[in-house]
Amino acid sequence: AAPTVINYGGSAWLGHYSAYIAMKTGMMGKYGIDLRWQAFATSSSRMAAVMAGNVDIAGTGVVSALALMASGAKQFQMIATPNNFGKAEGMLVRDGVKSLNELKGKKIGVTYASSSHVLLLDVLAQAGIDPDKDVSIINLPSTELLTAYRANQIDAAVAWTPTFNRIRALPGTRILLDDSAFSLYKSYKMSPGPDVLLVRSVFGKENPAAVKGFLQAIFEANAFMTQKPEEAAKILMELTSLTMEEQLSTIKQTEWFSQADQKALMENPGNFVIGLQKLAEMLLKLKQIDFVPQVRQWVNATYL
Amino acid sequence: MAAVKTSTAAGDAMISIRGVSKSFGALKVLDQVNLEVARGEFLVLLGASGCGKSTLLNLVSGFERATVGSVHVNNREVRDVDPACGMVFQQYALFPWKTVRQNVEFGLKMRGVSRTERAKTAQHYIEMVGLRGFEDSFPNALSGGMKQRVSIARVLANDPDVMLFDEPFAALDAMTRQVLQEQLLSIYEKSGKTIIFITHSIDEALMLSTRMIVMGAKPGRVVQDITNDLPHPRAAEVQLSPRYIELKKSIWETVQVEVMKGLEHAK
Amino acid sequence: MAAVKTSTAAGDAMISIRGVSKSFGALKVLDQVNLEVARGEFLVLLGASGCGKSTLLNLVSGFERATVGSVHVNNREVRDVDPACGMVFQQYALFPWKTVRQNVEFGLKMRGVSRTERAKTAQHYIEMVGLRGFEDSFPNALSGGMKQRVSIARVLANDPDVMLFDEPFAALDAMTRQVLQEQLLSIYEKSGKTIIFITHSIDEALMLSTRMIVMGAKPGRVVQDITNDLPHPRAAEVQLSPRYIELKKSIWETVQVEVMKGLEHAK
Amino acid sequence: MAEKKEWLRGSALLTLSAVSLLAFLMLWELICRAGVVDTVFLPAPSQVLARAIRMWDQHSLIANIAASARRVMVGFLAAVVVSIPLGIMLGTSKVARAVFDPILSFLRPLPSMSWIPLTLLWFGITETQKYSIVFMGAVTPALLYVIEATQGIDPILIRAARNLGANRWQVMREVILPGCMPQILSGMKVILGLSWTCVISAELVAAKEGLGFMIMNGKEFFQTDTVVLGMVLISFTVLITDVVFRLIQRSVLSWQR
Amino acid sequence: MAEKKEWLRGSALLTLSAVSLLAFLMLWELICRAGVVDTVFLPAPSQVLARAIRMWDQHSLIANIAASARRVMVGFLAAVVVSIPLGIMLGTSKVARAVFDPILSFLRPLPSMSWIPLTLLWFGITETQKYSIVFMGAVTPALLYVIEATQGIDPILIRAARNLGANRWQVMREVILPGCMPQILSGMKVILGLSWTCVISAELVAAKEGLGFMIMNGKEFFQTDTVVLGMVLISFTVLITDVVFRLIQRSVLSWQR
Ligand SMILES: Nc1ncnc2c1ncn2[C@@H]1O[C@H](COP(=O)(O)OP(=O)(O)OP(=O)(O)O)[C@@H](O)[C@H]1O
Ligand SMILES: Nc1ncnc2c1ncn2[C@@H]1O[C@H](COP(=O)(O)OP(=O)(O)OP(=O)(O)O)[C@@H](O)[C@H]1O
Ligand SMILES: [Mg+2]
Ligand SMILES: [Mg+2]
Repeated sequence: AAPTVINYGGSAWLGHYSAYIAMKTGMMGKYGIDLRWQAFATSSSRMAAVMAGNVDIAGTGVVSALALMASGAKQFQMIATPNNFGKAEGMLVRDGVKSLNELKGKKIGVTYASSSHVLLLDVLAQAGIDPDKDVSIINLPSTELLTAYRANQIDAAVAWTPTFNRIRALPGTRILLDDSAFSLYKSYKMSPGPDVLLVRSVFGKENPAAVKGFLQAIFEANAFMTQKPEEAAKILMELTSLTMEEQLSTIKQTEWFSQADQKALMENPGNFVIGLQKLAEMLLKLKQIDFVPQVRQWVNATYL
Repeated sequence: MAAVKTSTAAGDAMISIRGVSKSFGALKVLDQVNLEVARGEFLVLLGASGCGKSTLLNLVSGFERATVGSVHVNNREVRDVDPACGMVFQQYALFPWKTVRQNVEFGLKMRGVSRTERAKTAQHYIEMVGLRGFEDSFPNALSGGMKQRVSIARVLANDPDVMLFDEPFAALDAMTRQVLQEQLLSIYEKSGKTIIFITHSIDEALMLSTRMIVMGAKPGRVVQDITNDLPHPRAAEVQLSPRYIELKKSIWETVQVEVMKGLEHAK
Repeated sequence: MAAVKTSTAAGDAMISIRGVSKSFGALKVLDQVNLEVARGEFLVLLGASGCGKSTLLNLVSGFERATVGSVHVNNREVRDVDPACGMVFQQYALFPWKTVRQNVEFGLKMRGVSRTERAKTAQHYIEMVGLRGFEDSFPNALSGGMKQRVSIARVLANDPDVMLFDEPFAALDAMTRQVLQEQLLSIYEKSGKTIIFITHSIDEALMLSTRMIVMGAKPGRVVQDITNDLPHPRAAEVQLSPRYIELKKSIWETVQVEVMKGLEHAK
Repeated sequence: MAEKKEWLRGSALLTLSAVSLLAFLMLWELICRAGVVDTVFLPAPSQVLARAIRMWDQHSLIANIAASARRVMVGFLAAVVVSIPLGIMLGTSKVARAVFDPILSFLRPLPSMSWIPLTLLWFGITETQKYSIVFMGAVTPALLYVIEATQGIDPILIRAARNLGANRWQVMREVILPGCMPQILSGMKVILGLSWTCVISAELVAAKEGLGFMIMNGKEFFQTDTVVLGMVLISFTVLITDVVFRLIQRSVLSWQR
Repeated sequence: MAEKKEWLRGSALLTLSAVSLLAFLMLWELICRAGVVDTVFLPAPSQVLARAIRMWDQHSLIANIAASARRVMVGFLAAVVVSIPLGIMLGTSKVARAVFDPILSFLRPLPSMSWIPLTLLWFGITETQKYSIVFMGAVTPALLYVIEATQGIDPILIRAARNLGANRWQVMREVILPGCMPQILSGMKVILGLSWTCVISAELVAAKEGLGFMIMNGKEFFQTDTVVLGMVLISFTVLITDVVFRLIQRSVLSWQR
């Protein structure tokens, strides 16, 4: 039979490594899937494409997904979480800076409505720093962060890979904190914007086999990245334009979930889902969304 | 106003204006105008600027509706714009995107006359006004006098019973004007149409009309109604005849009284 | 052209136009024009449309430069726009954003005359043209005749030696025109200025001028030069005098020949 | 009688507009309520209103409008201040126009957004950068308006002024400047609208308030009600500035009627 | 002699423009070469040229221009097709105008970019979405141009036509449509320029080629030469469409001269 076409929405973020590897190494083909890659600069435009029916399966940072749930959209379902990262996102500062308190009165650049934004607001709250008065937060798209940081227009940047790596590579720069400083990370191993895979509800209903096959391929790719990181890095460099060294460390820092991990995360006992619910509550507190969705209603683990 | 005489019986009147008043907002422009124009008459309207001459013409052509009273043309009340009254505008009002021929053909085209027939009719009138050779020119390439002749040909081709002229020659130089006056007279004599013609020039009125109406201002009404009995053809010499001078003087006096009433703060 | 007579000796000429030709691109508009205008003369220029009357005036006022020949005003060659020749434009050319008073004061202001003095002068000329009470009106609130009077007052206030009029009354109705003609004559008689005045109306020429020039077209040149010896004051009756009729006839004939040369394909 | 009819007609048209607006809003509301379209795709007017009330309570509504309005005003006024003298110069001198023509032809078609990268490099993430985007988007069209206005002055007025003894500088001040005021003013109204377009570009980067930010941030959170509210507020603000402009025109150009 | 002078003056002005352009480019190049500004902030013209040659060799130059041009054309033509009949209708009927007025007042001030969120939801990341952004940015100004053009027709021409026996439909076809053609055409030239502005917004999201994509992508990779090249190409394309438009105008409006 002809392979099932799946339009996938991705980007250079590590959350999409699995799908990219699976596509490039023929793993998708093995499960009868013709994966068509569509690149998006932001999660929200990728989600909009899902809503409009242009994309069948997308990987996304969960903030965007929670925002869409908060506005009541039922057009998609959450089917898996491919990884857990903690070192690929964080706050970068110049060498002299040792603690958050030293950033008082300084400029911190971050992309609004991103997981980094959530991380920043959370760590500021933990340190008792008022985000409106004590520091000045600058809203910058991820590419602008690098320019602004390099041109000394901001004193700190909160970013995710690959911008994160690029800034970190600048001389005289250090990581002040990463996702492990996030309050929910400590209790739920929940980063501020874990990656999830979404399927368009209609597509999932009509092509359950293809979705299952897709997930199979993802987990195969995850195993590949865990076992042969060097080979994976070579493939991924054309997606991310990172150096071999950076690419390799990004892969190694990340925990690539296997199929076996999934059930436990998603359904039983579903720690991941519980963590997401907590995250949604936090987003409300941080005034990022104005309604807390019941996350479980969007979870569909039947394709696993 | 009591002095107004009606020179024709109501029966053979081509145009009859009965008790017409017209106001724009609070401004009363025409007040109780009564006027009968006989079939085949060449009526010239004179009067100071702003006395309502154009307004009267617009009522006859149907562009405006009377506030009080009624206007009949050919015994039918005027209720909408009616092609039976062809208007020649002071500003020519040619369609600039149409050639001379297309302009002259316009009315026929609107009535669905066939292409060949309307070309023939148009050619006839274009030649009548002396514009052979300019059939395919656009109006912008013509001088003022030529444009005015196209405009006359256009109305003639549409063959209306009545032709209305609103100061058609005002913007032309004296010489072109004279030539066009002569052409208009010869067309009038041949076609026997009924004509109402507005002008500021008493000489023009005397040269063209069979009858002259002087209007007064504020509000506009008929103050003088004179039959022009000067002999035809009215060549330049007629201007030196005693009757011409007598008529001119009489109109001039009426007009002067009216103008003086209206002139602002003049010395 | 050989018939051109020069009515004044070169010595007391206010304006002298010597061997002037003017071309626009390939179009030769004026050809070898020679003309002397004496101090205090009221010269009227007549001629068919397009024969170069305005161009001649523009050469005198300095708006255009002659292609060949020279123009002297008051024995100084005209090389740039010169306030010594005040121009009254057909289109009035009032500054619409200035009141009547500010318009009349304009020339004085440009010369740096003090505020009180220019107000006094302006008031004098505003009253002279009969516009007392309209000092603070904007031009848009005035009728055509009133605008033309402001334009005349503006030039008078600037006290030029020469006044140039380019068909100033063409757009006015016959009656307003008559009033303004009389005012202009009385100003001329009082002030003794030198005037060149363009018109299309032979009657206007006869009523105003001390001397008349008829121009021919293609290219423009002087074809007739007549001294107007009609007695003053020239009231309406003068139009009926034999001398008036004789002069009119003579000009009319010249003009007609010239116009016929120029008229396009007329019947 | 006639005047009564006129008046009636004027007020009838106004009523018609109001009825049409109401009908439009009600239809929109109904479509959303009936579930014909998902409110994620198109929020109901009532939702937009609710969002407006919420933002009002949080004091962010006025703050957003004020932030954008300030950027528009600074950029727009800078463009006006530059374009009027420069435009009059270019409008009156053929030589100056020939010199500037290539540069103007290059600058004219550039969308304000295309200036984001360069201005960011030049001015950093300051407000100046945002002003400069509005400025760049407004200044060339403003210049073209002024040039056109200058050239539209009846040359006979210039002749008349020269004939009355005005020198070139006096002609510029007394004739050209007041003479092109009407067109400049009506052009500036258009440019002001255009400046609002540019402010959206300006707020794409490094903004945390403003109507452009509101729309783009609303987009990130799939709050279409915020998006539509931002759009309504832009329309509303532009309408108000239009009215203000018309008042200015009427008072400055009293001589026109 | 006079004509020779005229001609000389015309060509002298052209030469002046060319010299000015060259001087401008040389100054720019010198500033960059001398290191007065960092070429990361402002690339030298020679760098831009080099980038152009490289992209030409990679066939991406034409592809980018073509992609944007296609989007502009589709959106622009759709706007024209909608706005001409609708505009004539609104221009001739007071009632229709009253009905549409509130909606138009709302739509008119909205920058094309503000349509990104909604169109993205409605059409997704398709080309339709990009066309719709250009369309939304172009259609209201186009409509306003057509309405104004329709109202600008000398009423005496309409009277003349009616007086010659034309009915309302004939008046529309024979007088109003041809009569507003000149303004419509010159308006459309402006709208076409505007459409180019909109295409940059359209290519902000989910585009893989186009001049807007080129500028934004160049920015991401700190290739200011690509950014400036994109800007130059926009100017260039708009200039060419301007020339094409002028030719169309000249042939359609032959009656004007
Ligand atoms: N549509 C209109 N609305 C309001 N007032 C009008 C309208 N048409 C004409 N008027 C007024 O009616 C009066 C008479 O105008 P009309 O045009 O009939 O005068 P006229 O005798 O033709 O003058 P002219 O010789 O200057 O053409 C004027 O005062 C004019 O202002
Ligand atoms: N600036 C110019 N450029 C080219 N041709 C011109 C210019 N000014 C006038 N002409 C031409 O010169 C000729 C004479 O024009 P001019 O205005 O002097 O005539 P006129 O006698 O004043 O005519 P009218 O009585 O119609 O005002 C005309 O053929 C006109 O087309
Ligand atoms: Mg009239
Ligand atoms: Mg002239």
